[in-house]
Amino acid sequence: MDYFKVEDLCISFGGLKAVNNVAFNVEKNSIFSIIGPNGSGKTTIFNMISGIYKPDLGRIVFAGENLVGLTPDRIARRGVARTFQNIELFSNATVMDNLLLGRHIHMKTGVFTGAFLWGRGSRAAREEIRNREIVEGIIDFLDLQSVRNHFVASLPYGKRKLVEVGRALAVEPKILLLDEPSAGMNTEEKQDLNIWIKDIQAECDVTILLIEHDMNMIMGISDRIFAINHGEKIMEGLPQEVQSHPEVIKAYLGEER
Amino acid sequence: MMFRKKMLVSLFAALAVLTVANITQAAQPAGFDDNEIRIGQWGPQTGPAAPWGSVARGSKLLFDIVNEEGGIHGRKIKYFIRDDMYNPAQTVAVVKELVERQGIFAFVGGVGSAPGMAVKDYLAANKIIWVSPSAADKEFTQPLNPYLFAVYPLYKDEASILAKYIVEKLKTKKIGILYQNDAYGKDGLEGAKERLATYKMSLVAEIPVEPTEKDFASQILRLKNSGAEAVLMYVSPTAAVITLKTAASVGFKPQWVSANTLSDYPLMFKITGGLWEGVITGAFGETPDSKSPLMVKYRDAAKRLTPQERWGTFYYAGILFADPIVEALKKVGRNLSTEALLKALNSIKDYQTIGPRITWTPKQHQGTDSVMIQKCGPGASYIMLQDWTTNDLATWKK
Amino acid sequence: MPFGQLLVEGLAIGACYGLFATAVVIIYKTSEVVNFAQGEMAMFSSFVAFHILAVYQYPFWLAFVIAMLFSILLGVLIEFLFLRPAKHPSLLGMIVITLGAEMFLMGLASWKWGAEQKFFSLPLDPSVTYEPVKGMIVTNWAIAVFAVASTIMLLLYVFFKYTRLGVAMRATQQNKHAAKIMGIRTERVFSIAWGFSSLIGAVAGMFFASRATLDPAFMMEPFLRAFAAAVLGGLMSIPGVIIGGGLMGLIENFFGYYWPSWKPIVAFIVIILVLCLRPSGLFAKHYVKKV
Amino acid sequence: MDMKRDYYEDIRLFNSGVVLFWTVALMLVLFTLPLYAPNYYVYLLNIIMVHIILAVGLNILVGSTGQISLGHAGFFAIGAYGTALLMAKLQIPFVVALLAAAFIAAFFGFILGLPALRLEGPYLAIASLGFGLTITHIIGGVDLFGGRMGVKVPPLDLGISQLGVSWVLKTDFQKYYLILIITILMVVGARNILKTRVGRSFVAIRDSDIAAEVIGVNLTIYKTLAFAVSAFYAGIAGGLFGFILGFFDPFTFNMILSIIFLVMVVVGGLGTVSGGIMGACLITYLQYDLLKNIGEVPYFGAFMVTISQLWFTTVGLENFSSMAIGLIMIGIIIFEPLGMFGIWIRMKKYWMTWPF
Repeated sequence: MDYFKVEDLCISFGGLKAVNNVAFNVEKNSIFSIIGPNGSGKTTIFNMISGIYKPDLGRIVFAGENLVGLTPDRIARRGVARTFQNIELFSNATVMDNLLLGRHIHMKTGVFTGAFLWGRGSRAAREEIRNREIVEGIIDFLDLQSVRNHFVASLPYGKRKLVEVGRALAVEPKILLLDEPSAGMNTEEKQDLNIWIKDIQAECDVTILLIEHDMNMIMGISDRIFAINHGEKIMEGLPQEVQSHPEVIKAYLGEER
Repeated sequence: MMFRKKMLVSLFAALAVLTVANITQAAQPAGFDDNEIRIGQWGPQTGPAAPWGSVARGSKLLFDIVNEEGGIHGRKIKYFIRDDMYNPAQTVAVVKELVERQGIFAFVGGVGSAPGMAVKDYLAANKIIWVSPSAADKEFTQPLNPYLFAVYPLYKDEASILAKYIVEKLKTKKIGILYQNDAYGKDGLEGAKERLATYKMSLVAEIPVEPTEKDFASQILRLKNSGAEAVLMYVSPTAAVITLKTAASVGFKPQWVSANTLSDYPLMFKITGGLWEGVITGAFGETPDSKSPLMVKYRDAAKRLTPQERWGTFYYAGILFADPIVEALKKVGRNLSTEALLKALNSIKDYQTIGPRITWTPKQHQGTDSVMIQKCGPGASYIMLQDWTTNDLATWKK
Repeated sequence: MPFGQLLVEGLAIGACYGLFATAVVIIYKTSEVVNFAQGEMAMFSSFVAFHILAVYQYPFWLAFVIAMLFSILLGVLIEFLFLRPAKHPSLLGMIVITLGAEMFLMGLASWKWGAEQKFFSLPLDPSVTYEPVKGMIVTNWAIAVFAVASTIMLLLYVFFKYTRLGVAMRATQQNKHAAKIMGIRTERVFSIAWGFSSLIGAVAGMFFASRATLDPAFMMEPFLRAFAAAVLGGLMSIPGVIIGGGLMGLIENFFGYYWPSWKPIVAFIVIILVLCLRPSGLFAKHYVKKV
Repeated sequence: MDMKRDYYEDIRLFNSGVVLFWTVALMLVLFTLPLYAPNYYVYLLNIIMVHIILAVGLNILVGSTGQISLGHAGFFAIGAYGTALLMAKLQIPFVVALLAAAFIAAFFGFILGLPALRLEGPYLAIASLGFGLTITHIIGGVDLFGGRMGVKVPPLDLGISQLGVSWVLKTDFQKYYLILIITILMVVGARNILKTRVGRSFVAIRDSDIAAEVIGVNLTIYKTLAFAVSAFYAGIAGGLFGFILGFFDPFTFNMILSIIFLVMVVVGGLGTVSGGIMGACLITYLQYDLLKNIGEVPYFGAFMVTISQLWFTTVGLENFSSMAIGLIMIGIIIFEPLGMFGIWIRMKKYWMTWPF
């Protein structure tokens, strides 16, 4: 039951409580969405899960282990991958390299083995080839073949979003945090993304935490939804429950007078 | 796999060529022909040591005079100056460029201890004569380097002579030293200590300064607190200016004594704003206003040929350094060769132009240990305190 | 130990470092450029003053005013010619441009005036000294440095706090694009900052020149120390820089009194240690990137 | 149709016959060069190759990882002093001494990398600058290291004196081959590092350190590693440099040298191996040869001399070199931020699409 859970999470910035007493449970292999208006603390929760911020209080437990206090790279090694709201790609590297970087924790090549990449038979080359095969799989899956060797900086926004998803997938995560993956995409791309997220969940055996503003998408794919405002939980439940919840409507549309 | 093989092949090829290269050695262009003798010099024309660059330009004046007078036995001197920025890597580069591309018969002058050390073995290995390095380093002549002839008195000898003067003539008991933390300063320190030991005295303060430093307040206060009545300065001109200005501002007024490096009174007087008056220095060239015929000749030539140059100590030191080789070349005659010139240089005895008396023997290439002692008078005038003096403690003579 | 005298000397040279570091900080505050050419800009302006004094024999105040005007022009020109054309320069790019400007100015000055040391003096008689407390001799030079440094500090404080231009400069530093949208002509702000900074640098440069000699390399060491002092103070706050400069002078002098051979590097070691503890200097808040 | 891809294609050294051909041709020229080039050029090439090693290493730090260093002359000095002193004082064989000195340099790189973890931009610049000054100052202040008087380098003996095997390389020719082989190894090594996991992590840190962290790159390890690798390169370069010179003193490794190293990398092109190589070649050539005797360059030299006489001092003409390099630095950033590598890419594009 307790596959991934967050308990009493609190953080404040300069006296302002950004996240206050947030707690939720995520079941394995489900899609768990977090919704809320801008500035309600959604991304802050993600930042705490991936270790960029250290919560003032609370626990983040994954597979029986508390993630609080670990550095981001350690957390990544535990199997948590994420994307960013404002795209944090390695813009002066190719799509291929970006995805290969996602393979970082699965590779071993160090400075010396790397420097001695003498021919196809060397250890570094064998590892490279093995991981490239996996990355090619992701490229096929996300339909990125056409931009495989392009520099990320030269790609359109939607493609960059996809590359970021691809990079997170390359980590082979157990928990995947997607921070507004559809922002900036057009309707068609959004539909594709919808399908991909479903596919990812089905094929990659991964639990997805999703922040999203597009209600159609949320309602379509989420298993459970967590609504937050002003850093505090409004409610948590199944999509249809959330949809009709007055507090949520209020938070999104403002107070009816 | 293919690549590894290729690497192996090229490695072997390289090793093979490495051994071949042992045998092949491109011939160097000769240093002279029937019409000209090619002489080179390096010197810092740019960078922090650039003020000493005038040495190399001073030598040029002498060669211009010689060429004007018709050259040496029908040969003109072709003179090359190269800027090395006082950086040994650059010195090696410019010397190799001159030797291997232009063909150089001999080098004269060459400012700096480290630059000289970097090229001295190369020059000797290529049998290129080097006369009068513009630096005093005992490693230039000890052990004997058959191709290197030194004029510059060792800093250690000079310090010893100056210390003797301070103790015996100035009757000062408390002597301090402010020295630059390098070969120049440390040799000075050593010489002073050695001399004082003969009087059973020791220095009241030994304060090092780093070559690039610009703020000496704490060092001067140390000297002041030590109660030194005379202070030996083995520092660069800029450092000396800062020293004097700082000392004036904290009310410290000892007798300043310094090496010949600072014997350019008009310059020092000007850049210290007159504080230089009263400073005693060693000197190894005649005063710039000297009435001796040679000085007059050189001074007039400088006014005519290089009006843009200041007639300063470093500038005519360049002439002084080049004098012996011209003399030796004249002695050799028309039948020029390295061996002949070596022989002529080795037989130079008590040769004096505008500097100290120089004697070279086949066994001793440190030409002199003589310095004069002078004092800066009002308006940067030169006051002679003591004529050419040798160091009776010099160990290299024995 | 002549405690009082070391204190005076340390504070005097420290104030001079601080004054010069202010020039570095003004540019950094507005455009986030570390100006490695600062020292050479000051050197060049000092040479111009020297040239006017030595060649045209004008009175000192006139030479000073002309050199000050020149320094402003020099700062504006360097910004306009070298920095503005660079389209999207990285921090490293900026540093390289200013290093290039440094080498250019140094070469030009050595070409024009030669490498030999020159005499440059402010009209302050070095032999006039005061001894308010026994064992603390204060010179005209030190008094002038204190006076000029505090006047400039005060003016800068008023400027940044109360004038429209000062506020505009602060705004530009905080967010260039927002400032642009608010109608601030950021490019003009940069020009003014460079002019200002060049002016202050030139004043400090003349103080240094009159303490030592004037030659094309004379500002290299003071610049490094002033830059280090600026970093120590946090690169952003002007009072911090003055304190940084003062600390620098005091550390060097007190430490240098006992271990003269390590005097030139003690300050750098202290700074590296301080930076290990406070990565943005003593008086600036560490900035964390937001995701 | 065979659609199967060979993933090795992307990482192998020669990804087309053309590249292979030109590489082989270049190697042939390089390996036979001393047979027809004057000795002086061999010396210049030695210096250039040493600078290539250093620039390629520095580029890993500055270009790929995005950390600035104004103290690389310090590592260079550690390499030079380490190698020379280990050989002279402890009779350690050349290869071991060179590697040991490089590892010492790498260790100091690691040490400098620690404060660098928290520093950025100007703060890192001053810290590294202070480091460079400190290193040369310590060397100059300690008599064991020869003080400011400098160090005379022992003969370059490839053999092992303990076993009685001796193979002394005396001439620039012989040293040329040794340095050439080491340079090729180091350059290919750098290229390999950048093509594999570690190099990619460096680039990741440069482009977005936060994203690098969340995919599992340990910033502490990789930032210090970048410093260490780059210092290792500088150490190897320094060790070889010492043997080219035969003698050096602390002033040889002054701050201006650190700046020149940085210039090489920036002018050549940040973040690429070939950029480091091109920058080192161009700047070294300019500094050591072309700009050296500006007054003797045909036509232009006479023009410069005239200008000097009219408005400047003739004695200062040599300073034109510094001005020229300064202007090149500024020009590169303004007009071609990718450096010579960028120019090269443009030329290649032009060539490939010519005449269309």
